[in-house]
Amino acid sequence: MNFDFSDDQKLIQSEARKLLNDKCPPELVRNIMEDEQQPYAEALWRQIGEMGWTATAIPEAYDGLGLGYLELCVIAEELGRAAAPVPFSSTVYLFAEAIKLYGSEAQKKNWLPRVASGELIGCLAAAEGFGNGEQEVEQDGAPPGLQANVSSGRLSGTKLGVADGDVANAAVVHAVGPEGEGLYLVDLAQSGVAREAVKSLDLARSYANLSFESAECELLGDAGTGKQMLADLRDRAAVLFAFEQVGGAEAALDMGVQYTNERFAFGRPVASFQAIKHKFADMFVSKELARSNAYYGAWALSSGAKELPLAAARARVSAIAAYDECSRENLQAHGGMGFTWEFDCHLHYRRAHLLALVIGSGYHWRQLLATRLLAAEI
Amino acid sequence: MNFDFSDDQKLIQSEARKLLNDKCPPELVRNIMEDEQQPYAEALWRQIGEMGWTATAIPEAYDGLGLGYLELCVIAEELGRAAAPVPFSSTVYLFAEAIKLYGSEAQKKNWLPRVASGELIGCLAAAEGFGNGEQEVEQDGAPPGLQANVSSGRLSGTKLGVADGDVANAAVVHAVGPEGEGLYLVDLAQSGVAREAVKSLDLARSYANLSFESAECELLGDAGTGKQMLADLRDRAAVLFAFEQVGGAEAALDMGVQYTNERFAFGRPVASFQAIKHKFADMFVSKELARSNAYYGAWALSSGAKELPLAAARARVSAIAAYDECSRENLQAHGGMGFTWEFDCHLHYRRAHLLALVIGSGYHWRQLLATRLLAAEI
Amino acid sequence: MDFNDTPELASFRNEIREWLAANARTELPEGVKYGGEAIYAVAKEWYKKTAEAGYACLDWPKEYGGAGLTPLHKVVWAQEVANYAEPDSYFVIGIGNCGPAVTHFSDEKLKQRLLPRMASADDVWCQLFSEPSAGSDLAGLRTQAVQQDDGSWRINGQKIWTSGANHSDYGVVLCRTDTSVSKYKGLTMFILDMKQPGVTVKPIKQMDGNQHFNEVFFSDAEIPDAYRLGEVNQGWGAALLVLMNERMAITAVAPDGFDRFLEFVKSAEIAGQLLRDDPQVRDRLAHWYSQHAGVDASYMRMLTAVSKGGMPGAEGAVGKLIGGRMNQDIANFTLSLMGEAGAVHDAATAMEQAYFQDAALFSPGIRLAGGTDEIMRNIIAEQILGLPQEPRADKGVAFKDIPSGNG
Amino acid sequence: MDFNDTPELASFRNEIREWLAANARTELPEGVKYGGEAIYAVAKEWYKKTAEAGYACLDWPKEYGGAGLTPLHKVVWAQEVANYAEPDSYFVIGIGNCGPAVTHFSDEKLKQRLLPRMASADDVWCQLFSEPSAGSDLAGLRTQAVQQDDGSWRINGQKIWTSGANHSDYGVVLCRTDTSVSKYKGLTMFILDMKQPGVTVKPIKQMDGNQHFNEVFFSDAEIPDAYRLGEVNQGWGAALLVLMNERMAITAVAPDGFDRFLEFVKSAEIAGQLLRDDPQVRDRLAHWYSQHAGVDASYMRMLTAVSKGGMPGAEGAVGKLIGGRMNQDIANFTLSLMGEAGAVHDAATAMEQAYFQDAALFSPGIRLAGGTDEIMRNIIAEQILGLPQEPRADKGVAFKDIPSGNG
Repeated sequence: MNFDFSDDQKLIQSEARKLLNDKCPPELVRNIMEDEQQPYAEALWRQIGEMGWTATAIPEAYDGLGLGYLELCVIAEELGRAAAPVPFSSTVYLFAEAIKLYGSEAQKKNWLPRVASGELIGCLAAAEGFGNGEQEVEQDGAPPGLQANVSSGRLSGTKLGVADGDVANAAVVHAVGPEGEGLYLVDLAQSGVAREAVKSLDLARSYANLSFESAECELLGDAGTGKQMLADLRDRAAVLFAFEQVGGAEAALDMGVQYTNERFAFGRPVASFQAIKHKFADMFVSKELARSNAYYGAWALSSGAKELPLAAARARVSAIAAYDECSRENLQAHGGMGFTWEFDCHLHYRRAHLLALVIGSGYHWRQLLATRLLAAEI
Repeated sequence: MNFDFSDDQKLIQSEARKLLNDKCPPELVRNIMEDEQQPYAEALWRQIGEMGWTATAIPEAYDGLGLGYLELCVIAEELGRAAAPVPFSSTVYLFAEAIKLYGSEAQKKNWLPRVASGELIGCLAAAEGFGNGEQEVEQDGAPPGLQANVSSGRLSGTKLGVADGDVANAAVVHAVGPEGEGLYLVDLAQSGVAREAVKSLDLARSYANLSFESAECELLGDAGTGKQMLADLRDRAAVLFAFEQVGGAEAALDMGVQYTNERFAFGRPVASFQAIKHKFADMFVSKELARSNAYYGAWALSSGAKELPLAAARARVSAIAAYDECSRENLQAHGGMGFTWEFDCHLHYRRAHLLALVIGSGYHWRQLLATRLLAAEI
Repeated sequence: MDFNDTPELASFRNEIREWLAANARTELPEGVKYGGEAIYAVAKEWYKKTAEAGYACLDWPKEYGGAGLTPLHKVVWAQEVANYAEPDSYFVIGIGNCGPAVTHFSDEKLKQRLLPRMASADDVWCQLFSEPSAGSDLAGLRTQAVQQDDGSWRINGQKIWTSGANHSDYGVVLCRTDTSVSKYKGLTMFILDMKQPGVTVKPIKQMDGNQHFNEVFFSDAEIPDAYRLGEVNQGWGAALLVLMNERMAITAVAPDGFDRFLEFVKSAEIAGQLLRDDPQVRDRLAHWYSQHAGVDASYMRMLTAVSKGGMPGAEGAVGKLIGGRMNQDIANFTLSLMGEAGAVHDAATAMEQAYFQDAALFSPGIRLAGGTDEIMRNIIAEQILGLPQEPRADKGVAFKDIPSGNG
Repeated sequence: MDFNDTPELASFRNEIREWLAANARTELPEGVKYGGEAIYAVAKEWYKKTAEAGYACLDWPKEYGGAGLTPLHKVVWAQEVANYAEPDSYFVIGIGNCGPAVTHFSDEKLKQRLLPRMASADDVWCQLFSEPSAGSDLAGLRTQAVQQDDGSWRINGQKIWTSGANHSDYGVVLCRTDTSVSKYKGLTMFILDMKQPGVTVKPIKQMDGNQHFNEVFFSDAEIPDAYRLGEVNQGWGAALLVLMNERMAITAVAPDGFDRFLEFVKSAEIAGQLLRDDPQVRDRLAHWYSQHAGVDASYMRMLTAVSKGGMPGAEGAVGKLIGGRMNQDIANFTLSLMGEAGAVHDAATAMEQAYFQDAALFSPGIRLAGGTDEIMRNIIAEQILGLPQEPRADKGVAFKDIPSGNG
């Protein structure tokens, strides 16, 4: 048994951390938040492309590095730690994964090299309204149903709150086609696509509502299996997001520990008060459980284990809880200053909120986890 | 506005407290717990009868004191504080109330004077299985349904976990009669009644399973309205139980404060550690909210306000939470000694568990509270 | 036990009902909203109007601009005015906190000059206590006041978290006047003219983008000795008096977000499902309601005690502690119901004009402003339950020698 | 990252699988159950059998009754033996805690005499640390050891919470040997013969009616100086070594009650409704599972670190903290599902033979035994996160002068 990352993977991680420390300080994140003209950090994103991070898990045949998911996990953790304002997750965990998993050879050849090189931003457009989508357990009666639809190779419909939808070059869109639910590849640079940038809870991450009117699109994967493909895609992304969340949670905890060690009240470090110490202990516990569950998810993802759906749900539920607690209570431990724009606490508080909702909330994933656990042979 | 008890009521309370301090020390409770032959504290129960506590809210016409519910509330608080091992709640809040509310003149004349004098123990037999009974919101499909039934004035069926069922002289039983669900008065001293004493979570409170086989019974109130009568009865009892719970919660908090003030660790009182202080602060908050909600329930009960159902549910939800937290964390604050039989922490921990289940659990009452709140014009 | 007014209060209630019906608006003028800039002028007008009608500062003596009534009249007023949209508590910090300080510590002349103008909001007041290095440990403040030969004081230093400083004419300021004695013993409280050259106000940008608070910098600001509130070096006792008034104010107003949540649950539908039918939503609703209603009822118990001549205790900390966390938890819970698209923080797209997204970002402030959760628990533990203080590293140490982490 | 055994461990796993299949029972003999009295003899037999087969104390050297293998072999053993009903960890405290103390501090002769008999459970050992006035503050213990002219020691005082004291032949006891120095500096650790006249064992009745622990009283009990473990007054360091082993044991075993809850949810029906269909039950199930599984996976991370030569850290506190509270919360939640009749604590009437009622009453002990929740948080805060200690009232003070509340 070897339930840890390898030395090579740890090296990738420490280099990623060094780069982000240097190129993605909190000031950069705050700049992006303040500047409506800059939906993401372009220079950093270019650098990330140059470093080959977007190429990590793309096979060499498509100009990728041909490394595995474990390498992607450690990079995700560092992006989360830095609360990096880049369209990495949309492009790599969702868009590229969809094509890797379901794309035809031609589609892979067309899209993956551009992701690998960092020149392309992709996104996944699924939600059309509020709520967490349908449960795996079938509901009685008809589900609200998907409105976006494809006929004669043309997509029409509206998608709400698409991460990086305003800056992406292409999208994978969940829509109903002639043979049922499917995933469709859409080049967003066409007249049938309208996008409206919308503010998100995390101003350092860019969101948009997308409207399609007879937009050109091509089917991805098997027609009629869109629902299952989307679920599988989200499971895989859940593990990668969990690493971002663990990185963010740890950053928030570290920030709180450092600040309260240095700040004095009543003649002693704030960190020496038991109320603060025990708060940090609880944050540590939550973060540590999330980390261990994320590792288990990484194992399942990288080894193609049949446990992946259960492992992914458990990693996600745990990661949401940890980042929520750590970002919230780090802010609290900072006292009034934690509530200011100028301090960094809110960068993680906002990111935690965003990541708690992307690919579905804890409310939804806990039900999903229960379903999977109750079905599992354990 | 005068949202407090009157001086007269406070006098009744302080006298009750004095008597119980004297006659119902923790040793008495522990004795009852240890002695299977003593299901309740007989001498104390006799004294309670002599003091007229069981007569408090019974009209003078039936040999009661003709006082109101507020007087009963303050007595309930003290019984709760002392974790008194007596069949007071079953007899007074449930049995006598049922007869007061629904009994014919003859039934009142027959039963109430015996409650007032303390010579009679009564109980309410409702549950037949596990769960919290039916919701106010009708479920789809047929509810599990009541099995106990009455035909030709004879009751047959089984009731589970009846508080004081082994020592009661008479019971109010929820059963299906020829005209639908009803409440029935049953003299338990007859051959058609079999009782089996069962251990309860709180060994100082006596429980039994009751079986009826063609037992004589008489209808109480209107035939066919049993479900509503039972709900109303439980609402009223919820307020009185809430006072017991608040009294118990406060006793647990006081116990913890005193013990940790006196016990030293690391050269200073345990009560001076912030982890302990903040624990007690949270217990206080919980207890104080429960007290205020119980007061509101007392107002609604005593004034016959239409707000009673909402007020009762809010008092019960709050009281369950407070007694749970206070009894649990008092025990925790005592450290290892809190886990011993010899210390008093478990007396309240057990009682808190019992009172959290009697007349339905928090799980149930929170749904009920939501239903009522959503229906209310506030 | 009843909820009836006394005859006196009942007649007062009738009187003000009539007056409010004739004078108060149920909607704010177009473009004016809470938290915005425009409301300041509206509030000034409203205070003026109430003062002219004799309804300003109901429990202050008439000679100082009040109505000479009781705290219970204030409660009745608050209940009735809540039916209207007027910004009736806009200047509550100045009037509620600075007012008592001036009343208690100033001479008659000053009281007559300052208080009526405060009551009518002709003068706006702010409270200058907190400092960057003195938050929870308020008595650790460092702003220095040094007495000059002519008896006047010269102030240097910085305050923070001052509400309304940008609009204020006067402030009540707590300064250090002696660093050679222990920290509680070297403080003095003053009235400060905010409109003088040595006072600079700088708004603080909050994490939610709003700006409700300010930093205030003093550079040789001047205070005549007549503006001193209480004795030199006795400022801590004076400050406690002010804070006690703040605490009483807190009880009534600690925002918990419950009403908005209830409204949402009553009406909202997500993905075709009514929230009111969701057992998890119902369970949370009941839990929060029992807390919300408990705080309400606790407030009624406190008012009853006050009406019988009692003093409000530290119980206000309960509502503050419960409300802050409830607000945050409600925001998080509702967002999780909204799912993926709940991340959109855009009034046009988001449910409820993004109220719950806003709440997620402002609620952390509620747990911090006016004393953190942790300080509330300390207050409850020490002042109500009488638990011992922790060993104090700063006890009996001259202020200048207290470890501050700055070497 | 993989879960595969190394070739060596894989072959060991095959070997013991075979042996266990032939030697271990899947059910305990009639009338024997965990927590009962009869299991003691069964455990002694089982230990004897494993010792004879060479599987006792796998990571101890062969000359002391072990198998000379690694901690990972122990893990494999634990995984495999978990498929059987044998009481394989019955003497874990003696072997896990006292064993290392004897190994580390005794001379060769004593080790050879004592350890093999410990490994085979011919001798049973207990650990005598806690005292009535020294729980969380363990170093505050008062049991006195006074050296006699012949070099032997005489012990007076009282220990508490000693598991297995009634069955024990030996104990490792921590005593105060100097009250004039600070509390950590005046302690000494010894081996104690439990079967001597000056030692009295009295069982403690727990709140749940069971008796798993004892009080042990010393009245002029005697200890030869050869039984001293480590130097005089160096007992605190020795005790920390023992406690570190306890901590490692804790990680693996902290009972959280989850598996039983899962089983219950999978199968139970209440009032005609399957629990597995209840959204609130499902939500709780997922929450607890994510914690339970997180502790499991953390344990695997720790084993990986150990297999690479690392030492287990304070991380075991995580599992302890999570497990105790989960156990209690699960009990309360399940009871609330059962409603009114859930109050019946009677195996014949209650659901699941009253397991959850039992759990409600034993779970408080889990949050206390082996260090309270609060101590676990202190350990995490100080030992893992490196946060500063609180000001210490007892620091540098001679033990006899430390405030104890006894005047």
